[in-house]
Amino acid sequence: MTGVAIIGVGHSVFGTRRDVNIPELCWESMKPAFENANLEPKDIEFFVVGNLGIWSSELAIPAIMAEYADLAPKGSMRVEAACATGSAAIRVGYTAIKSGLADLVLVLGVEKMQESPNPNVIELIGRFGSYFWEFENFGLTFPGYYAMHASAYMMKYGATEEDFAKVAVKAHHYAAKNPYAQFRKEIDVATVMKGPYVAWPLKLFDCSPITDGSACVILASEKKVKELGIEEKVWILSQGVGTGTANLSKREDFTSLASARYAAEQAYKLAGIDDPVKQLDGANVHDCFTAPEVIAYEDLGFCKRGEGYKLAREGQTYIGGKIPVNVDGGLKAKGHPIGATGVSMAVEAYKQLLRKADKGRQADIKNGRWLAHNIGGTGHYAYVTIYGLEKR
Amino acid sequence: MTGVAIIGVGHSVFGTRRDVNIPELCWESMKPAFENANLEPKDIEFFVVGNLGIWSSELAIPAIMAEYADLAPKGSMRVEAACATGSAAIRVGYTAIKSGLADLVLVLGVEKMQESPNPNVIELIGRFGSYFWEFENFGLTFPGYYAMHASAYMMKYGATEEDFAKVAVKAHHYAAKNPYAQFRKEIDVATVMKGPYVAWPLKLFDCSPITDGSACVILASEKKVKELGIEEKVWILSQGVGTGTANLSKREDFTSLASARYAAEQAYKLAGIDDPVKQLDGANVHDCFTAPEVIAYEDLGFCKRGEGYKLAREGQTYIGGKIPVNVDGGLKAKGHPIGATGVSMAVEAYKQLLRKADKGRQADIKNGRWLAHNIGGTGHYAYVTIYGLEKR
Amino acid sequence: MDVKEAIEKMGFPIIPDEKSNAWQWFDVRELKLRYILSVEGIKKFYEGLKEGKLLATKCKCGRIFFPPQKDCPSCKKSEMDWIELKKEGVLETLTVIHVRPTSFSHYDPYAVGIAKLDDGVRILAWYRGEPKLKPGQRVKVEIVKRKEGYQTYELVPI
Amino acid sequence: MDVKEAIEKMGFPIIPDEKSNAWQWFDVRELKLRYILSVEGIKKFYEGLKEGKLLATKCKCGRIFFPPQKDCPSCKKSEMDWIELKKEGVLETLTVIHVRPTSFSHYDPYAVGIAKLDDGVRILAWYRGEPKLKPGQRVKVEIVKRKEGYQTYELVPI
Ligand SMILES: [Zn+2]
Ligand SMILES: [Zn+2]
Repeated sequence: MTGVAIIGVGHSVFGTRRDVNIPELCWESMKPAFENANLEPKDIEFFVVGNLGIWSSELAIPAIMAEYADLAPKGSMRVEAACATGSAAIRVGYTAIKSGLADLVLVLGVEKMQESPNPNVIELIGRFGSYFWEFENFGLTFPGYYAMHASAYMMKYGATEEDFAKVAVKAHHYAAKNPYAQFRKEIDVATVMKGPYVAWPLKLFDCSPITDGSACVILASEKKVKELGIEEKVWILSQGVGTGTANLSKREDFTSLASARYAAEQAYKLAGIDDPVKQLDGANVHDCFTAPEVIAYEDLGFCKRGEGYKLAREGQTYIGGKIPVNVDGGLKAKGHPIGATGVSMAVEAYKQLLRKADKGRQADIKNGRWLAHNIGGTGHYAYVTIYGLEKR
Repeated sequence: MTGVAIIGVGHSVFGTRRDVNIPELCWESMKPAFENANLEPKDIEFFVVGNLGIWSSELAIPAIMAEYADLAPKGSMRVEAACATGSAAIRVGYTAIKSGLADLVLVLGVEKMQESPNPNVIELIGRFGSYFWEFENFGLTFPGYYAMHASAYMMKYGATEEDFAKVAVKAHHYAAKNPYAQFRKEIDVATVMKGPYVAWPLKLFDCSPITDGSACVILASEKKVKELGIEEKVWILSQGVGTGTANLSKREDFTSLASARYAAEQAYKLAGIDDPVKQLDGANVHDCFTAPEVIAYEDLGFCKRGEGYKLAREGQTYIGGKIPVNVDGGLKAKGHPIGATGVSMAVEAYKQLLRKADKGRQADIKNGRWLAHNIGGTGHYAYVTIYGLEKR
Repeated sequence: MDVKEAIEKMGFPIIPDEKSNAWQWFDVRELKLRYILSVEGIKKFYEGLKEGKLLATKCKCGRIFFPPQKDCPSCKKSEMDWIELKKEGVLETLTVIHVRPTSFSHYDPYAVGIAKLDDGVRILAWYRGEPKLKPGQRVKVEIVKRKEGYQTYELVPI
Repeated sequence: MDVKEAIEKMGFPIIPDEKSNAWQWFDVRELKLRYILSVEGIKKFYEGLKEGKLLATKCKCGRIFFPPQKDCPSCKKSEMDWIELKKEGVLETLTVIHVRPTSFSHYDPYAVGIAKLDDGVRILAWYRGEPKLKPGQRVKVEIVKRKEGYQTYELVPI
């Protein structure tokens, strides 16, 4: 099977984007991806759009962009896996090339969440577990699902709200250095602790925001990489994927996500990684809230079960620590435009590995491997992707 | 690259299914697919769900089914390409295997459209072109988009409403023999002609209904087919895929779908077909309305441009004619549960090629090849898939 | 039977289906969707409409866009001029929407068509006139107000 | 400024954004979603609730399902018995929803928890009591009516 490389990337500014409509927001990341890869729209053989929608007007974004960006008549589809939508889109692009059906694929992730008022968005995300048994009957919200993990974790291991707050502080620290981030301002633990509860024990600054944004990567086969003479590229070394039950009540445990552990195990095995902290240069993990970042450390084997909060407490996931995590600001402070998030993680892997990250947030690249952990719902979907400078 | 075979199929009864909820409706087609393939849920390595949703409550159907049908923790995603959603799901399953990432994949297509009242469904489907420039501003409905093709076609070639009516008569003729169909009753041309206009020139009986239903196929790699000793199977020989502009006003012509011609060209090339009428034993084409079935004859090369209506007029697409089309009742009379339709076409290809179709609707199988033409929106997405008894 | 009655009678928001008698749970959580779309990039289109002009964008590379778009995928620039379209052309297709979406139910059946304007671009618009389609039918574009109370445009046979 | 005012002032349903001044088109087509869900397969669950019983399905193969489901993926049969669950267990997790969805805005902040019942199945339900989580906290399941006016169930510390 052919290797698959990212040969071009683009990223829109994340935030409240009242200045652009959906195709304009998409083009903002597509244009630099084309330029970066030195390609024209007509060169693309297949494209896939990660978008959750519902809160936004246009349902057929692949067709919208086929028209707006001259991609017609090339084939396309939309994919969705809740907040892991972007990584699912990457999977479709990755397999399209690996299967030999295409040599050049464009993967676009986009969300314009602010086409609906905030209360509607809050309502809609809350419907992403079991609609009937959790939302309709018991009013669960998306922060609520993760809050139940945060509280169970605190009870079991003795972590504190301050430990989670430190994750938010780190996110803002790096977002302040990322020109594409939604919140470009440092905060401290006291600010997080003073925030009002959204879903106890999670407070306002524990939560990722409602974000408009897009991100784009262009994928190429080995053959195409050679043919085009591409020098700057990052390979997709492996991807693991898992699914969790819809009802949280059908799970054994609320201090870890079984689907994420399963996805990580596959991704590591396929990429030949047995000691992630030693073999990776850094990671993006799914910090839609602070607590799940801590749980991700454990699910990914960056530390033992029950010790993730210590990494946060000790600042071990800053650059220079045990392993840098979310040094782009993470979902928490870079922003979390659902469909774009997984693709944004791929863009970050590309930048970090090629040492193109902004000043103050470039990790030390020794192993040439970066990990992206992208979760949909509360472990309803889990995608773990490993990117590398050298094809395995 | 490995060949990919359908080794198990299942199909729910299509229609108004107030007796089941979403997971129960899914299980109705999954259970026979498992039994047919002699597999257990735990054998599946990856699964993909084709579902459009919006009109139905549960947003995370892959997670719902991961729980209900014991598929967790295996990876999954949802895909969508409007009414071609089912074929997009098949593409994801097909490439998952062809890329070597999985050997056994389950593809489920499902829609529970009747979880919303009909006016809402009509409204939502109308939003599947350009929301802003077509729906919001000019109130276009889904029948309206195709009606503009029907009227342009009639003007250009002299086809009549009676010609289109004959397509509906054929659909009902075969649906009457299909125990899974929504409308199991024959009708005549007079009945169609007497129906009220939905969108001129299309009348009530020119339109596919609002349907609840699911369909499921289990795909396997060549290796797995051998390992399991599967005798009854159908291979995916090729798939072509195209995208059209969102706005109809950006197209050159309203008597044909450019995306469908593009998809057909690819599919034929990859399957080595240059004379479809001679090399195929039959086809399922996307007759969401009667007129597009006639246009499909032309886009697929079953006749010259401008002559499709003659095939309908002369009954050449009945069994025994030039090429049998939609002998399961088609979307028109079997029903059109959006996400399930493309998968239902795959089930039909499996049944026809293995001579398992119901009495009175089994086509003559000489070439061992069957085609499925599945369109999303009004040519916004086009998927053409060719199935065969012999691996190419 | 409405949901309140159902709760009184059945104890739950459950109503048996009229035909099949199967129990149906009537959702007690309603969601109202109404989107907020940015038109910042095509402001001039609306300013033009108010003055009775139909405007399109034209890229420095010569490409014309209608509906207007802000970015040009041909040359990847986003510096558009606004040009006025000639409001005449040939009707290419037509339909009459009889079954209306809920949000258009305040209209009688209405006609919509697509014309190719003499500038070469196509336009989808309301159609006013006898709903008959014949080859080469010339139409003009009229900027009018309809029930919504703001400017929109219609194709009218000449 | 509401949409009507906008049409009067701007000529269109366009309102400039307060912060950025970017023009926003306020959708004039509203969509109201409220679903109709079949509960035909789990009728007995509601009949049980009315009598104060918490029912689960149990397959002939021995597997118990809560929330109740009609089909068993283990043996692929769909012939379930209904069994009554013991209404006591251990609280495993808890949250208090402060920021509520619109359709729950008529509630004060409310607590929701998950308990593992002594029968071995877990249940997600409203939580009534002091919102504090401690290891091994025993709870009972109480079937009650809340604002919606129909039976639902709460976890209550013992
Ligand atoms: Zn240009
Ligand atoms: Zn069983």
